[in-house]
Amino acid sequence: MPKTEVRSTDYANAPINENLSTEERVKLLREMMRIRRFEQVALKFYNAGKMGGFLHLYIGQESIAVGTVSLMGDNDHVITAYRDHGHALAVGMGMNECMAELYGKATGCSKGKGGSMHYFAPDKNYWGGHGIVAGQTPLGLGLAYGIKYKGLKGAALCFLGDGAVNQGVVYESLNMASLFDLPVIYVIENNKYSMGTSLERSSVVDKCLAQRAEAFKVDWALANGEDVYEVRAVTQQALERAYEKSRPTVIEFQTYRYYGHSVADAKHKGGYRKEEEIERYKKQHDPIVIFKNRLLAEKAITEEQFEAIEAEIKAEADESARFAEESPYPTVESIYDDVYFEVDRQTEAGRTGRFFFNN
Amino acid sequence: MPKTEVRSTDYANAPINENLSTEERVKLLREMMRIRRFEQVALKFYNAGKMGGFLHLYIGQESIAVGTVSLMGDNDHVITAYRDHGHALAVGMGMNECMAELYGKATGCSKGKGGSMHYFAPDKNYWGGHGIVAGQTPLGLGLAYGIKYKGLKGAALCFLGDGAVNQGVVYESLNMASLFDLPVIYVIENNKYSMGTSLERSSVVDKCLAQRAEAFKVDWALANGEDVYEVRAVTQQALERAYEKSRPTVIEFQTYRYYGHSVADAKHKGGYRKEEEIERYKKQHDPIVIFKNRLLAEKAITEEQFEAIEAEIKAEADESARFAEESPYPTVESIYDDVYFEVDRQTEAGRTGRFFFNN
Amino acid sequence: MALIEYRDALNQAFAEEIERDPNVVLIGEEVAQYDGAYKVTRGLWKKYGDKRVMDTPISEAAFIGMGVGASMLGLRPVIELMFWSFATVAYDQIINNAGQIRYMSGGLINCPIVIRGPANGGTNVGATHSHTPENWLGAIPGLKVVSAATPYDAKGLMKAAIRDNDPVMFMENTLLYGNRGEVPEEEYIIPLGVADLKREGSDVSLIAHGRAVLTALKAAEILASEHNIQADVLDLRSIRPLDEEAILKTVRKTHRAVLVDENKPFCGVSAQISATIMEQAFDDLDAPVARVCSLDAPAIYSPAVEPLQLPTPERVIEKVLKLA
Amino acid sequence: MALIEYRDALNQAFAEEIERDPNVVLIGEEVAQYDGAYKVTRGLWKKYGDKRVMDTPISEAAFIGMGVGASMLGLRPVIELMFWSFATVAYDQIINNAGQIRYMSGGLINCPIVIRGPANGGTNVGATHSHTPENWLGAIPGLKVVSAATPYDAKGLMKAAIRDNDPVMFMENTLLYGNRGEVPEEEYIIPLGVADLKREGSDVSLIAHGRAVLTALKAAEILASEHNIQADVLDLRSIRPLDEEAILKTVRKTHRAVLVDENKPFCGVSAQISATIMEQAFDDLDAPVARVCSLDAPAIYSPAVEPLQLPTPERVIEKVLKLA
Ligand SMILES: Cc1ncc(C[n+]2csc(CCOP(=O)(O)OP(=O)(O)O)c2C)c(N)n1
Ligand SMILES: Cc1ncc(C[n+]2csc(CCOP(=O)(O)OP(=O)(O)O)c2C)c(N)n1
Ligand SMILES: [Mg+2]
Ligand SMILES: [Mg+2]
Repeated sequence: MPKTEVRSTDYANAPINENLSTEERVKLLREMMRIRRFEQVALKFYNAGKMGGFLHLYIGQESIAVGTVSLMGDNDHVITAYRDHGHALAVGMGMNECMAELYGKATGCSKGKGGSMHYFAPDKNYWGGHGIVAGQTPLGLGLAYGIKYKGLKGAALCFLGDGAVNQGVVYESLNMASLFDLPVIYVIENNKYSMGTSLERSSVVDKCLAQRAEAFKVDWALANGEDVYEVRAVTQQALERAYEKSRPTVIEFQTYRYYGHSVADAKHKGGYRKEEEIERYKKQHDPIVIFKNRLLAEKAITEEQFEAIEAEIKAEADESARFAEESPYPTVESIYDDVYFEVDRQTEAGRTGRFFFNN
Repeated sequence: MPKTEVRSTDYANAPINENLSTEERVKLLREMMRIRRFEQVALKFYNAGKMGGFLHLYIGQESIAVGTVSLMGDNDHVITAYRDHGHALAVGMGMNECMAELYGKATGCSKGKGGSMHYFAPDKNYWGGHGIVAGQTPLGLGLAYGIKYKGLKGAALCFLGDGAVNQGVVYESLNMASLFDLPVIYVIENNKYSMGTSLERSSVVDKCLAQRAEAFKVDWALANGEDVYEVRAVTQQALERAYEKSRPTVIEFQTYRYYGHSVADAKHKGGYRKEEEIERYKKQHDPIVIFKNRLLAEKAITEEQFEAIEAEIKAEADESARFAEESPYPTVESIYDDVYFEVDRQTEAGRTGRFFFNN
Repeated sequence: MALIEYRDALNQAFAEEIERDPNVVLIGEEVAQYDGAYKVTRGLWKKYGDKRVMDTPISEAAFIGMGVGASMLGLRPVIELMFWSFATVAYDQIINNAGQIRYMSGGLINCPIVIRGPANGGTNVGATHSHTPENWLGAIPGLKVVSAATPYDAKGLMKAAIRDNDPVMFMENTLLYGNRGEVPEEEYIIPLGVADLKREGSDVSLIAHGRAVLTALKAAEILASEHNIQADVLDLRSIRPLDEEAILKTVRKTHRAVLVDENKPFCGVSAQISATIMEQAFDDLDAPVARVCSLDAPAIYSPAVEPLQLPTPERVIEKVLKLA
Repeated sequence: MALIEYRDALNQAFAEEIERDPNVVLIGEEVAQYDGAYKVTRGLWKKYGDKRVMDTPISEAAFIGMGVGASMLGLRPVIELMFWSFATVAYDQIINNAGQIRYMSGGLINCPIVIRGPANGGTNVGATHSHTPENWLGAIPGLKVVSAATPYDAKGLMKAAIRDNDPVMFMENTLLYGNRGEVPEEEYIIPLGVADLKREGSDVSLIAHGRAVLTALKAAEILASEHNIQADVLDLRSIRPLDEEAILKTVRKTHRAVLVDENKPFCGVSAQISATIMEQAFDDLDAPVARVCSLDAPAIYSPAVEPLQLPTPERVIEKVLKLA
């Protein structure tokens, strides 16, 4: 099976990109900037002790969430792993509920129950935010199955990392996706490391991870994730395959995370990866810088407009921290909410028998 | 990666076969006959109500266990799934302990605790007999890892079915085998059905199941399992790869089971597979008939000698049923044996604290 | 009322719910073309086709996860595990995805699935195939666990489980599939969380679920006829939610309880029931609550011995007589 | 005696056992080059190299199964789960292969492995990462389960676990890794199955394991200073085998017990202990055994609330005062 072909190498000319209005182009940049700024603010307050648990930053990878999600129609759905802020903001979640979730506040998108790894917004076709590595991959399959079952034309975009591909459930899912012709698109965000382990130390590949899909006759593509145009062009082909043929695709995007695996990852700089490597990616491969320069060249944006966006986004992010700070925590009693649908609604079923067993 | 090459198509001339003595050739036939006869007797007494649970017959596939196991040296190990009688007899287990196990007797190879699916003989490098589909595949990896850890030249042969390849743990194991250069050989016995599901209904493949190994840069081979010479020739190459390069291999042997998935499988004849299909395999692809005819042609055996072997084996099998019948059942108290090493031996550790909690 | 087999009672529940709700779909290994390994789904694929009754590869983690994912979009998958024992290869999908996704999403996501299949020892299939996971799963807040002892209960509880908006783990039993019992023609539903007093007595309470209910009933008969002891036999039917009121009621009546449970004893369902009685009816007890569980070792294969590893009427009677 | 961290006590145990026995090998994600996600294996890869300390891909089922397979050949793998919660993706290998292979082979095969890692809530990592599986695993005959509350116990129990010839599930705790405690220079081993009376009292027995022991000790101090109630604090240390004698001894002394357990209540370890006391010390009780467990819902993330989901000294004290 051939690597999915993309005709043009300047992806700006790909059909899905060339007709973008100036406004739409600027929105792509803006969304990437939103993610970055949101996370920078989150990091600041994480370090100030406002949050618990992990904080896995998406900074460096923004083009992938923004590019893919920008193509989504009403019947397309997204699901991802714990490095989930980017996808969440890209589908249109507000910074407020996202920041409040990190603070563990009742106003958070998951009412403070999920935390950083567990953002959800089903109303925006966004199904999380999942902490168990690759645990979301069969859920993505199920979204695709549900779309098809309902007779809709749509696709499920299921994101996973380069380390996650070594969980067996990925291959079970690929076989089933292929066998049942399910419109699922597995997007591997290959940032070259799973925690402190480089790709070479965890995975044997021939050409690349996505190629493993051949084992199940699933089409695949390998692409550079730093260019949001390329991300869109390659993803669009997979979406069309999903819509027209109800066939799955595996896409692997090469990308890089600037920060540690999660914030507390002392070894990420000069430990398992060289400082020079990080610097090189920041300088030469930054998706925001690259796209900003492109839009400047395209004259879609001016330096002043860029700065104005920066300022807006900064205000939005700062405001989200204020919102989070001022929001109330969940009550202790609310620990028992959201466990059972029937109990929450006090339906007949929810009032029959005992559900919780503390004395 | 190329399909493992086998130079000659008449596998009798393969190096590993051409120097076989007459005695050794006859032994190959004899071992296949032993398996078949043993199972025919087992089936008779299963139908007579002497056994419980499942009985998964290997009849039709004998060439694979016998061919592969005939190559085993001291540092080679075997592990398989629940269709395990063939491999057990091939490694040299006695019919007595095997039959007694089916009867659930204390003299069984697993003291009546394991049953048909759980034969074991570690002294013969035979590690079971495993009931959870594909659950044995990481154990096979572990045997290979253990062999290598100890600095030995050997291989682990791990058998699985064509349905078992859809358990994710198989792919986790292949990646690790390749990554760590472990001398494991996964042998897929493709008998075309997993219970009532044909290969086409369960698995998407390009050329074949074994080819999925390419995803992990593991060498593979597809071969006809009906010819014990072919089985040996193809397996030998994998063994050499294991010994010399400490590299894994996946081999897929095409084969067929004559009986139902287990004895109680009413649909196997004329249900999910046509009677003609079964008859065709029995007539044209029977590994015992094929090898018998070959040995007759090679003048390695005469019809009389064949019948003499038949008679011997029949006596051995009948005797095993008598042995099983006359053996004692385990006691109820013995339910608590073999749970904990330390308790069995009443070591200090085995006498400290409570281990069993019935009152 | 028709006298039908337990498996057919389940089959009726599936057929009725498939007809009633277009979102109900049966998924599992061999459930469609093969009619189910234990014929529980017999004829349904033929009648309702591929869309509503779907065979899968041997990929429990992926197809249970697929069901969970589909349920998030509003489908109501009813997923067969050929044996509940095989839950071990799909455990993450069951525990974390079915069990926790509602919570982690602050209630935004619902997971109306049923996972079902036989969960029992006693059929000589060895330790790996004889797990009784009702305690494993009952221990997970977010999951519901049901266990049916009779055809009537099986049908009524299954219909409730399919309509329930939470993930329900439904425990059947290969040794019960062929049992016959009365099942009404007209539709009925048995709510989860309601135990059933299957026999009325006054001297001792036998509390059980699943096939152990039949064991308890047999013991109760012998106790009545040979020892003049009248036992209440309470069938829990639902493990979580649990009908604690019914438990406390019978204990407060008889002041003595023997728990009959095919779970192993350590952290088994019976341990929870014993603790519950300890906490809420201590002063009503005339004797310590006793337990009759499966003998605490992996399931032995031997057909001659395995029946004795499970609770037997004799062991129940022995315990009751010791209490008296 | 040196005052060292819990993680370093474990680290010493690994180093000593690696030196002692060439069959001991540490396996897991990030245990080697990264020094362990929680630095428990710090420096060991550097010192002992790839052969003895081995990083793996994120393939828990395969690497635990690999460990089981290798143990059959006589190796003694010590396998880290970065979180015990991740056991769900490897459950079949743990339950069926580590847990049952000895039995199914009639005792022919031994499985001397240790599976270890943190098993606790309280670190705001959400429901999927905060399971406490000591009840899940204790329920499986064939497995042993250990839980260490102090650096001293962690080291001594780990050495026993590595030398034990059965599969030992070793529960650590991320909240304890940084705790310091006295650990002798000379070698020592703490046998499995021996509880430790960490505080002597006379009025009530607080029975706990893992971090809950510290909670119980805090409660005991306050009970003594503010309520003039003297509590025994019994640290189980080993869940299976279980030191029932020690449990019965303290209960027979104080006649009152409060179980403190970070497990959820339903079929939790505390349910088993309560049932045990019911069965064996009923007549010694002056009041029903009470339980203080984690609040019975999936683990909440919110850093402000999660600490209250776990047992607190306040909740323990409240229960004790109710009993009195
Ligand atoms: C089953 C499981 N194993 C291990 C972990 C711990 N863990 C969390 S993220 C991670 C690395 C994943 O790397 P990758 O898939 O490349 O994603 P990235 O973090 O690079 O986005 C690990 C080992 C987990 N959460 N779940
Ligand atoms: C995890 C798991 N799922 C399902 C089963 C039930 N089961 C036993 S054998 C089998 C079919 C396996 O087919 P295949 O791998 O082709 O082997 P064969 O029986 O043909 O030798 C199934 C579904 C099981 N034992 N374990
Ligand atoms: Mg990565
Ligand atoms: Mg097969």
